Amino acid sequence: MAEARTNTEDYLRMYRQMVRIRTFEDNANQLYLSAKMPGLTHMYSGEEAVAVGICEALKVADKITSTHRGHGHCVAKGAAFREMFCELLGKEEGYCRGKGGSMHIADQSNGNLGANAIVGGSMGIATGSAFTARMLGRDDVTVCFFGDGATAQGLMYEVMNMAALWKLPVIYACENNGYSEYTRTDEIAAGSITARAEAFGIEAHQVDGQDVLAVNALTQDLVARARRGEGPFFIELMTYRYHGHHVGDINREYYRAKAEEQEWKETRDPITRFRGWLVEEGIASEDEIEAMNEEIRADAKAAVDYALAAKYPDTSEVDMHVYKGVTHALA
Amino acid sequence: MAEARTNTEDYLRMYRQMVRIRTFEDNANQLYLSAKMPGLTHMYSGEEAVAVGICEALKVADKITSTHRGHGHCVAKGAAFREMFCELLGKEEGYCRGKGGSMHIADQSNGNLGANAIVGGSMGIATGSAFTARMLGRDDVTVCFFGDGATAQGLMYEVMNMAALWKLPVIYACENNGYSEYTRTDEIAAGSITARAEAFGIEAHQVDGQDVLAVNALTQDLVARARRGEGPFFIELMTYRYHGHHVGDINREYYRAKAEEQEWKETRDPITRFRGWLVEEGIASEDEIEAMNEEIRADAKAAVDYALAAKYPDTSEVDMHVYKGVTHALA
Amino acid sequence: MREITLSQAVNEALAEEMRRDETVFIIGEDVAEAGTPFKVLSGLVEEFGTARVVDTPIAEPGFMGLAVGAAMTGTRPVVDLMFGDFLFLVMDQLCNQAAKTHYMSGGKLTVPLVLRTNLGATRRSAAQHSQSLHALVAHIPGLKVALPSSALEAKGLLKTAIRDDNPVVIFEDKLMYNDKAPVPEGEVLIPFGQANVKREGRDITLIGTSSMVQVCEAAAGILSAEGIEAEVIDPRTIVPLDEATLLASARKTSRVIVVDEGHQSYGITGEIAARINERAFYHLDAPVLRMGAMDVPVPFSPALEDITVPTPEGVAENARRLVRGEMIHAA
Amino acid sequence: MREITLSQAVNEALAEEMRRDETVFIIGEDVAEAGTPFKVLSGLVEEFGTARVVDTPIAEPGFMGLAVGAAMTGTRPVVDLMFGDFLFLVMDQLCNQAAKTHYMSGGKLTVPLVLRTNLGATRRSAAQHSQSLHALVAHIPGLKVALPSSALEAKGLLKTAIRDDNPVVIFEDKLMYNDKAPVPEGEVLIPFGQANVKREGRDITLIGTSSMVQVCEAAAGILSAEGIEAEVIDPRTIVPLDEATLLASARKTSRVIVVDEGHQSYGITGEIAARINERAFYHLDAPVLRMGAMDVPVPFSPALEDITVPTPEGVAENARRLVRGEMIHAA
Ligand SMILES: Cc1ncc(C[n+]2csc(CCOP(=O)(O)OP(=O)(O)O)c2C)c(N)n1
Ligand SMILES: Cc1ncc(C[n+]2csc(CCOP(=O)(O)OP(=O)(O)O)c2C)c(N)n1
Ligand SMILES: [Mg+2]
Ligand SMILES: [Mg+2]
Repeated sequence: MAEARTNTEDYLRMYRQMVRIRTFEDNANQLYLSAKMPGLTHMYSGEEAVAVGICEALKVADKITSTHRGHGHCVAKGAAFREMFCELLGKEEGYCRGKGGSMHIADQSNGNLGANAIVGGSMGIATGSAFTARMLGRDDVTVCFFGDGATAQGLMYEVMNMAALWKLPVIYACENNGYSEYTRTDEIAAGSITARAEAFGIEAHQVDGQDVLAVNALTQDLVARARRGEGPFFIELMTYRYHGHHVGDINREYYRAKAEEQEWKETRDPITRFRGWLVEEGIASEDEIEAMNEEIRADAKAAVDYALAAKYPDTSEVDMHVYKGVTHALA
Repeated sequence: MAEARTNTEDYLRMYRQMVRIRTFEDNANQLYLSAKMPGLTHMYSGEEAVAVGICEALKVADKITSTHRGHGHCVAKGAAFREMFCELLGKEEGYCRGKGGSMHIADQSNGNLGANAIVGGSMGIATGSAFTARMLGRDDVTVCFFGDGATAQGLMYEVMNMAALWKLPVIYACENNGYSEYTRTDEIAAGSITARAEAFGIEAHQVDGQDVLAVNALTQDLVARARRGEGPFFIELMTYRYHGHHVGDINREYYRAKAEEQEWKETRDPITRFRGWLVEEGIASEDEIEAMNEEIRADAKAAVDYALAAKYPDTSEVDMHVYKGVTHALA
Repeated sequence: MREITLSQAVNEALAEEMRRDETVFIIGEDVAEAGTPFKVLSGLVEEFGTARVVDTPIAEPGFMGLAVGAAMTGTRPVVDLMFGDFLFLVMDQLCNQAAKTHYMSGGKLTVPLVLRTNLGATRRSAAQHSQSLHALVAHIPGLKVALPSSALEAKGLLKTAIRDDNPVVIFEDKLMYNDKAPVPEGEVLIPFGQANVKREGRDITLIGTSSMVQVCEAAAGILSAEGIEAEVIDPRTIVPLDEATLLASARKTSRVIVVDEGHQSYGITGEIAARINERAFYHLDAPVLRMGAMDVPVPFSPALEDITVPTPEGVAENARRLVRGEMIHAA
Repeated sequence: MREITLSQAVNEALAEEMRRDETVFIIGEDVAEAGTPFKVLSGLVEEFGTARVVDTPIAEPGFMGLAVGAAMTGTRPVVDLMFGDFLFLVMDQLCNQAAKTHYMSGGKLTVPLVLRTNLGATRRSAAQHSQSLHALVAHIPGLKVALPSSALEAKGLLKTAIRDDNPVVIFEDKLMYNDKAPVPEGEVLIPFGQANVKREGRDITLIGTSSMVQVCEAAAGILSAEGIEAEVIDPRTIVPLDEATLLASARKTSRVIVVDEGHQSYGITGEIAARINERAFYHLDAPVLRMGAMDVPVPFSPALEDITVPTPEGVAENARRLVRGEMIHAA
């Protein structure tokens, strides 16, 4: 942490992005609780250092694939609040014109190939994206986000095998938040998650997912090496989700104790921790940080208001985009 | 090998079973070459010590699942030539009334749950069979045979995870014959096959698959432990197939050299090796062995003749056995 | 008669069958303590324990395969597939293995398993959590397919399915879990292949499946007020299909609409319409009409999603036009 | 005009498109040196190298998923799925991912990939290597489905598929690889959604797909000798379907038989028959008849397998009865 002062901008951007994610989720949660959001959604709060630590090590041209818990990845890779909230509300100006919603939000302009409602469903896609880079001689790297629960899906082993054989520039980023739905990870994952990657000859790391600087430093290194053709890599990021599995998962004491949640929030919150460090190192004052937080809150509120007032897609859109090149599939 | 003399019967049965497999395959090959067998088939010749070493460690009530290269497993688990040849020729008296053929031969009476034409397709079935044993409090063990190529199928990792979590009495037996179809194993398998099992917390062993006693000794031990609830286990058996991938795969020098085939046949043949040992140890004389071989050859010939003359199923059988309890599904 | 929800009906059916037959067990994701996200299985683990209400990792192909092997060896698994959309993940084990084993083994092996899953859109769950995929499995010989339309059917068909010696796929409508219907105390068994005439009528036949039975009944209500008497029929199982009842009604009313929530093209409405056209042709005053879900992936936006599925008004309007003798198409 | 085999036609189409567009690549099992077990791809790896003719491990879900991601990011994969029966393994990646991505992203992402696979029984390959599963994918919006019936279509449709910006599934009949047909030198492109009237006739319309076009033509030959002139139509693509051409013929001849090699129930014959009944009802002198493969798993025994698929004699016999005005069913 000796270089703190030279990277001021980077640090402040990381902080800002983490707060943007938290703020986005708080608003999304409110929208759900006030019955203004259709369907349900999965909150990323608590895991911000993972998405931000990783995405801040990527260029715009680098790709990510995301999950059902995908808002954090989307924000971290550069998406705008307005198009995101519009998407969550099923509005025409959403990133996917309201057709995808929370579980399918994608932002091609920033290299986000999309959230996925099939657990593990994007592992092939991420590997294929890395395949494209290699085949076309591009130097972009792809990061595949997925949860600890997704390590149970066989697809992961199939594509890790190919990625390893062909040295593809892909980084498998396992967000181990200790639970898949209502089940503890040790009840559904035998052995060791990193050893599984290593068995395919893939270099694997475990890192504290609540420490944005640690995540970022590791990722910077691996991304650089992947660009040079030394990939693939695997990272297990130890983290925690603050909310229920989905927004409606309120009474969850049967599977995890309130005290455990409390402890993570109080002692390991990635934002609080990083904020303390920024102040301590003299990178930002408390006032500057509060101002940043306030600005983000205002941004979010404006985006939510905009999205609430925005219009739904016209019903004629229903059979558009079924096929590229066919305006109305059912015409 | 000190106990050689005390296990004479076991040794002779192992030898006999290996020769029965080789003889079965030679006849099947001839049937194919003389256009008397419908479809095509995959020869087990060269790998006899694997099936026999393992199945001789099993009881009738123990289960196996088999593969597209399944004749060896079927014979080793106790099947009769006549019903097997009838099945290969699509005759009514076949194990499956001619409906399955070479790739689906099953012999429920001896605990063979069947060959499978989907590579890796039986891994779930084997694991489920072990699940039944545990749930119903039976002490049988299930062995899942599959090839090195099948280790690329994600299903394997999904079921190994469950078998490990639930300590199921299943043994995954990977017949590594160095090739999947026309491709060398190292081109399609990254890292280490045994390490993959170990990463799930499964004890894994590698063994010389051409040494029937080594295979048998290891399996005896693992089966006993699996019966006591110490499973699952994984074995990688290093072996070789003498013929092409399937009977029509004749010109195969583009993927493997004749010299390599020659070397395995001349220096590592499981039958020749074991025969030499039997004679050396004084367990059987050359004459006794020749007599045994001759008897098996005669058995096989009689079974082939019988099967060639046997009748096809009546066409009215075509819609029988679609549903249990419905005599004719299309009536 | 007492009224219970569809969810309770399923729960009762499982509890009763598990009490009656100790080889019956439940397997799937979060089926035990959590009782599934839909809470349909609440309380079962308390009565039957985790040995018979088995939580799995997120490995649908794996636990489906495991269930096939378990069923082949003496148990009766009831597989819980959280969303019907995940059928795509288990198709190999379901269609290549479970469906064909009895036939391929010439009747020697059986696979008595039940796959419980769901269908239905309009929950704002977007394209990967809203599909109605029963047509896919109905196309595969060896599987039976049930579509309960109320709590009564949910109980009676599920109990029949569990006792059936063949693989049965049963689709519950996830929007109906809280719908109540009269269900008698005591044994409720509904035989497969017997359609239910929900309402008699002389002018037109409305054939509906699953939740579309309600839609047809509502349409019949609308029509009745206008003097048009619609007969409403629920096939209850589409494999086997009770053709006789459907044909008898078609011959009586001379006009038929088939309503289903699967995509219309290459779905089940085509099959049912084709059979009626084929076998009641000379009795029909108009072509059999079909109303399925729109041939588009299910959109997230409420503004779009609601127009993709048949509604009572839509059915009534088509019925009116048929009865008035308007040719719907320029035929 | 020169005649080439269907196998050569596929090979030429791929070579031409790979020369034209360097983002096109082939991926699958044993596609490179081996050129697939059917030898359809022989020579391609020599011209295009292993970077564009990519041998994979036996991991169908994995390489299908990889292809989806590759297609989303700038390449045009042609996936080789060795047997159509393995579709069950790739359904999730094909139907939940590839088919829906364009729609879910509101038109922003595209998945221009081709899945080449096969169909067809009577090769004595038994139930897991003989299926014709095109109905399953035809039911999923977002996919296009082509069924070439000769070398000409195999070339022209494949080239069109590769240039299409959507996922296309193309089924070759594995029994037709050595069948020759005239194929002009130079560019051959056959647009999707244009049926081909193979033979004109006034008395009855025979609609056949894939190899069943030959069966219909042979039936037409038989009928012609008896004075019955059959019109034979090949839809060439079932999604999109050229309804106009089918309806025009139905209205002209007033009698229709639809012949297909998929299982009859809940397959494609139902859809096509239903559409014709619906839209040509008042022109029909008899119900549209359907002839699919028997609703049984494909049996191995030659004595059984041959009776499961439609034959020219069977088609001719049904045609005769329709023309004679015999009601086939007691309608
Ligand atoms: C194939 C599939 N199976 C099951 C589900 C239901 N489901 C959604 S999220 C989830 C848990 C995922 O756990 P994990 O991968 O650890 O991610 P987390 O939710 O903890 O971020 C499950 C089971 C699904 N969406 N897809
Ligand atoms: C799912 C699936 N993919 C591909 C095939 C075609 N196929 C049959 S055998 C085989 C090779 C299997 O290799 P391995 O598992 O090593 O077994 P071996 O043939 O060497 O005994 C392949 C690719 C298949 N039958 N099933
Ligand atoms: Mg998790
Ligand atoms: Mg092998």
